[in-house]
Amino acid sequence: MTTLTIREALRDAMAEEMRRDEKVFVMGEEVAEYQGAYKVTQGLLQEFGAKRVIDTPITEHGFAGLAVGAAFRGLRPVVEFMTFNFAMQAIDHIINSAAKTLYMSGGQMGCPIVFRGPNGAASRVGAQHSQCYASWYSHCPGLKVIAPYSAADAKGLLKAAIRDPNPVVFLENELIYGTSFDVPDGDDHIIPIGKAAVVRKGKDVTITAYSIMVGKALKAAEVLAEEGIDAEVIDLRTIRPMDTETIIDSVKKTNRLVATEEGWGQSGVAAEISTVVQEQAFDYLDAPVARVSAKDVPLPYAANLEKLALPQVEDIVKAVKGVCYK
Amino acid sequence: MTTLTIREALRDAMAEEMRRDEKVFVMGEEVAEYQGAYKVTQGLLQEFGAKRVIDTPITEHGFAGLAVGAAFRGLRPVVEFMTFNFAMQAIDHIINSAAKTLYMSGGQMGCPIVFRGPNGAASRVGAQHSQCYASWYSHCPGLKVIAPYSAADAKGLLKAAIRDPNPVVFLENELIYGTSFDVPDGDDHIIPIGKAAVVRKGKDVTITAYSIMVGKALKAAEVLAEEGIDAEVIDLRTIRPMDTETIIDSVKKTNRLVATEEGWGQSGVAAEISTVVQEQAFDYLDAPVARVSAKDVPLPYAANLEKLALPQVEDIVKAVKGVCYK
Amino acid sequence: MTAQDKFLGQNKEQLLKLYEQMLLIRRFEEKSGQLYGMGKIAGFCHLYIGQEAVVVGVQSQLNQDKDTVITAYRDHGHMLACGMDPGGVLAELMGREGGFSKGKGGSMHMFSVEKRFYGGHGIVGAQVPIGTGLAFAHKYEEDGGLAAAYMGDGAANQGQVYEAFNMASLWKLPVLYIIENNQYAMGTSTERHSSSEKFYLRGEPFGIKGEAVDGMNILEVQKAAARATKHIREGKGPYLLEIETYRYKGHSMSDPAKYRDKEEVDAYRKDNDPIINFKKDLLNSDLFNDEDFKSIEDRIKEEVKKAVEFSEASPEPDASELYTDILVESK
Amino acid sequence: MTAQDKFLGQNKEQLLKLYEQMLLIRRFEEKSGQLYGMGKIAGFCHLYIGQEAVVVGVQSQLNQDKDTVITAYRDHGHMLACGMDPGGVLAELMGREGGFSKGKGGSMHMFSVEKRFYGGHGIVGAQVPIGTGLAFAHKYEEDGGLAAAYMGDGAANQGQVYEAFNMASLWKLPVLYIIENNQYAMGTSTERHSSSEKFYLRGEPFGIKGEAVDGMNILEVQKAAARATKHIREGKGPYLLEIETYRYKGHSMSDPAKYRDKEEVDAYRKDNDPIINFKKDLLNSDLFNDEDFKSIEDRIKEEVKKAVEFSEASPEPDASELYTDILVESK
Ligand SMILES: Cc1ncc(C[n+]2csc(CCOP(=O)(O)OP(=O)(O)O)c2C)c(N)n1
Ligand SMILES: Cc1ncc(C[n+]2csc(CCOP(=O)(O)OP(=O)(O)O)c2C)c(N)n1
Ligand SMILES: [Mg+2]
Ligand SMILES: [Mg+2]
Repeated sequence: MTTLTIREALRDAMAEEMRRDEKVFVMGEEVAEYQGAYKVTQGLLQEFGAKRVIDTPITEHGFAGLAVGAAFRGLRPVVEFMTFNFAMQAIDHIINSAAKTLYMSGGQMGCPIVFRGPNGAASRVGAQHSQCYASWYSHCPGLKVIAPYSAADAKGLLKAAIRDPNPVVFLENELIYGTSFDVPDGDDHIIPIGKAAVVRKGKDVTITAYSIMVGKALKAAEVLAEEGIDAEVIDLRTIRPMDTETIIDSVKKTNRLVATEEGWGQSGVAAEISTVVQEQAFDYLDAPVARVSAKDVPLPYAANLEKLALPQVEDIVKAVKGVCYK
Repeated sequence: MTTLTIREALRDAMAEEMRRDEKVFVMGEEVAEYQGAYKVTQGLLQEFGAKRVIDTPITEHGFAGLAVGAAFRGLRPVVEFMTFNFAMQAIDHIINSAAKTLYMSGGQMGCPIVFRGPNGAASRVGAQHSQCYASWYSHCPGLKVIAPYSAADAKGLLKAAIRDPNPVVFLENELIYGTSFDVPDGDDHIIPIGKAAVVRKGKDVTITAYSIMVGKALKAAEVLAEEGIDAEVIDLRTIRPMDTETIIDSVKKTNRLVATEEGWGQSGVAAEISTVVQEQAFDYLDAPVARVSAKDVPLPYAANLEKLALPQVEDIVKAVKGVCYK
Repeated sequence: MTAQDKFLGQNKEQLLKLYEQMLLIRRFEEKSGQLYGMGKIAGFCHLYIGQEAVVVGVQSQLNQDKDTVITAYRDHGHMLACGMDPGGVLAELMGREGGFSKGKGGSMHMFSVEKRFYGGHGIVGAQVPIGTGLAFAHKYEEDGGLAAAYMGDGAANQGQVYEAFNMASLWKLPVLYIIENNQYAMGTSTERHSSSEKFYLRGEPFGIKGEAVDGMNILEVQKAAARATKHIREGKGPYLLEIETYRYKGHSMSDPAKYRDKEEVDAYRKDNDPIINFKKDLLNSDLFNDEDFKSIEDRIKEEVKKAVEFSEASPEPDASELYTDILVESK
Repeated sequence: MTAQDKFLGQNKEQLLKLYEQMLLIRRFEEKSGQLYGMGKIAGFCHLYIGQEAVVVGVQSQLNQDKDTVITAYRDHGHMLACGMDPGGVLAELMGREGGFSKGKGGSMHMFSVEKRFYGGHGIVGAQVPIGTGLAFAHKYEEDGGLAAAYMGDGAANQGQVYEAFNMASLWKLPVLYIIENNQYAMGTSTERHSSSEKFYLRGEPFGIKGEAVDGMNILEVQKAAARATKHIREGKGPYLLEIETYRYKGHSMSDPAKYRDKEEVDAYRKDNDPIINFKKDLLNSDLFNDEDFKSIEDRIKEEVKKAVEFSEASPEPDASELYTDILVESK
């Protein structure tokens, strides 16, 4: 085990896969000479050269489409969006070109590509720079959608994503790039796509979370433990395909569920989980599933309002107490 | 009452509002000389002239942004997308420019605009031309999202949308443009945004639907009636803000719900409804909420596969029987 | 000018092949139109009739073992010119298992990795960055190939085209951009959708050389394509051809094309038809006789007939296909 | 050349006003930088230092009662040049109730319908179609105004810019496009992000006239803007100015700007500063004396101080504001 920040883990994942496979290359705004707007691609240009680490103009639509074309030819692009907010410019290529073409071609046209970058809110960057796209992308067949929390998962899942023959949307979070975790040594650390992880065992209530919300869920679980509520925390890790089995198994044990997410609630990820649980474990539920989502507002800039808008540890604690009728 | 097709109802709505308010104009691809790719804007150019009925180049991103700018100045654009699939090119302006700016400006910058056009599947047009965007748009605060079924609602809601001071996404359906309905006479027929309608009263089970699915739900209800199941059908009409009250009231009475949609299931509209019902009427539910959505695949072209992929009357019937344990 | 010069040094066989390819497209499209009318083809179906010289001329200058091709939804001609089997194309149009996409793609979405044809895309303009990505791969793999990316005059206004132009030129990618200017984007004439109709200049601010070409004359198309591919193969980066052409039919099968006069169309058909004129040209030289053309006509008739038979015999895809090809199974 | 000619016929008051506006922006931005360092401003904050002559020069040629203005996120200078109160701008930077967006927008998102400033947009390039829409409204309303849409050199590659160019030119919209070429898009120099750096030519294939302007010299900016606005007001459609300038600070407050030498920045600061050079020019004529400048300096010091006081005194928005301004309440 080595202690790595998420930033380093992601970088290592890319570097290892680039060493392993000549067809892997990284492109995006400021990924090369600048070493990444958030320094996630630190050192890649130096090791792999300008052929494989490519600074693009600020033209997301164009370079995402270009990367899809390269992937159609069997290259394995890792496309960094400076943030996923800017990927809205490119979303037609992500959905219509990358996700749908395999099907439309009757299986001929694989598109092995990773779209990655920070998703959701950073700190005080306002409404246009803070949206969470997990529910949008996970709505669409043909994509895999990953949103890891720990550095070990970030590394293992990004490696899996790069090796995956399908288009993968890989959602990171800027606020935790600098957070450190233990990461297994060696370059064969792969986490399978599509498997959630029980990151805290508990018996009274299940909390599901992804990305930065896992940390908040774990904190909430600590607070709750002090109050005598033993929460099980599930890190979804992959949003599509969703590991409903792990969630259902947990709920069958705890009989209570709080589904958290960093995005808005309406037709969000928590709504999907709530629905699935209700479909598959209705009789096990001792309380309605509660969701903890961002408030239904564009993200405000002011410090106090921003804090109110985003789901916090206290919101989770409160929701858990609600489903536990405490 | 007059019998009108949905196509005519939409056209009349635009024409009446253009007569009423000089600031209303229509723009989009082929809306003027061609009279609309699906003839929804028939006659508008002739009545209102080229200043107010504007053919655009095939540049959705650009003309949607342009229309937003015009709306910021107080004009009231009605932007037709030839289909909402092409609005993916423009989605950044719909979300980041139109929906968020009022908030980001502390209330200064209203954006009275309607984005309208056919949404979801037409007939045999393949995966890139058939996506339903109801859940994506309804996920986002700052927008209103409408998806009517009947011609009367199409007219009354489009008029309301044009008068509304906010950005409205107005989702139509190509397959039912030619379907006829009774529409109240006069140019003051307005349907309030945000109100669902109980389009068939019943006591055994509630079926929610929007757009083309309302017709299928009504057909399913007929089939079910023959088998002794009395279904209540709710036409959502507006997806955001969602009229949860009408849904909850119905479920409190029927204790059973099938939520239908024409889009994919994961984090779809039905997932939201299922979640809300479960949150607000958990103890009234005698069975888990069932959803009927498109199959989780890109839409295939082949006639037989297309039929299998899209939610059909039989799927609703089957789901209803499921929740009724019959 | 000798016949040799006039025909760009091509021999009889080569010239007849050009003719045959154009005629195959014409007859194939006529048949598609018929089958559409009979309800055997559905959805959007965009015919290429009138534009045959464009793709046949350009493709004749490509290296079919190395270069890659991409276009939008008006793609039947491109597929045939790439050597894709007419039966497989037609079966796809009819939504049959034997189609190039097993019936799942339809008219707008066919591909053949074997024939280096990368679609078949339904979003106006999207094929241009994707095609630029094919060129990126050629450069990355140093395989000596180039990518030909076709687009319409309407597509030429799409923003992503300029984003692609900039990157292609900045990175000197081997890509040939072809604007098939058929005078209309659906019902909108070029003068109504474009502030300037000199489409060949659209790459200039990005340092991309362009030229306008008479697309009703296959020899002119060949000449220009030869210049363009030479430039690209020399490593000088992208090149833009605006090829002026005309579509005889409506935009798609559902378009009555009321936005133009019958006379306009007839003038093209009568005086400017790329196939008729090329045949005349060939006959005017002393190399060819009527028999040459007769046997081609017969062969194509047979080929189209076979394609129809193949397609009709091909079943609808099995219901289980609904759930295949969504994701590639990882090994 | 007489002083009169050199200064484009502007009188003393007018010239000092230009100087004062530039200096206000400079001092305001310096203060913003400080406050950011102290943690009182957060998130993204893009300073305009070095580019002052661009916006002050262009705005001096606009009709402040009619014309509209829009830019991206590097917007403090534009707001001040539009006459927006520095206190309201700074309060917004600090996320306070007294800010132009009640603290909800921050540095990148401010607006003043009263001062005809339409933002303040965070998505690179998005302001260009929106600005074109402002121009559309001017034409629709026949109000005689024009829209000035500013963008960066990096933004100039965005596809939507070309979509806007085409429509603006096709429909002869009264819009002035200004590319503020400050040599870098974040850490990427123009030569690394653009296949051609002659940005003033980017509108040519759409029939939009363009010219390159020395943006470190406010008089040059004024001259070019005068030509451009004349063209536009005559109904001839859009015009494009590429104004060459330089940003002294990092891209945003979090950018250490390692992609360029200190020498490069120093050379601009020392020899090419738009404010210092303009002051020199004015002093070299016999119309001005040190006292003129001293009193401006003092006034601005006071103004910035007041802005800080106003902002610090302004409370954070009330928690209830979280749920306001999501939708306009229908009447
Ligand atoms: C982004 C997008 N917008 C609109 C459409 C609908 N549409 C399909 S083809 C077409 C016209 C394209 O014209 P052009 O590029 O000139 O090609 P042509 O059909 O003449 O070959 C339109 C508007 C689409 N498919 N994609
Ligand atoms: C669509 C989009 N992509 C990326 C970004 C991140 N970003 C913000 S500013 C910027 C650089 C823009 O450079 P330029 O247009 O030259 O303007 P300048 O900052 O120099 O004023 C980038 C990449 C963004 N805000 N929007
Ligand atoms: Mg065309
Ligand atoms: Mg710049």
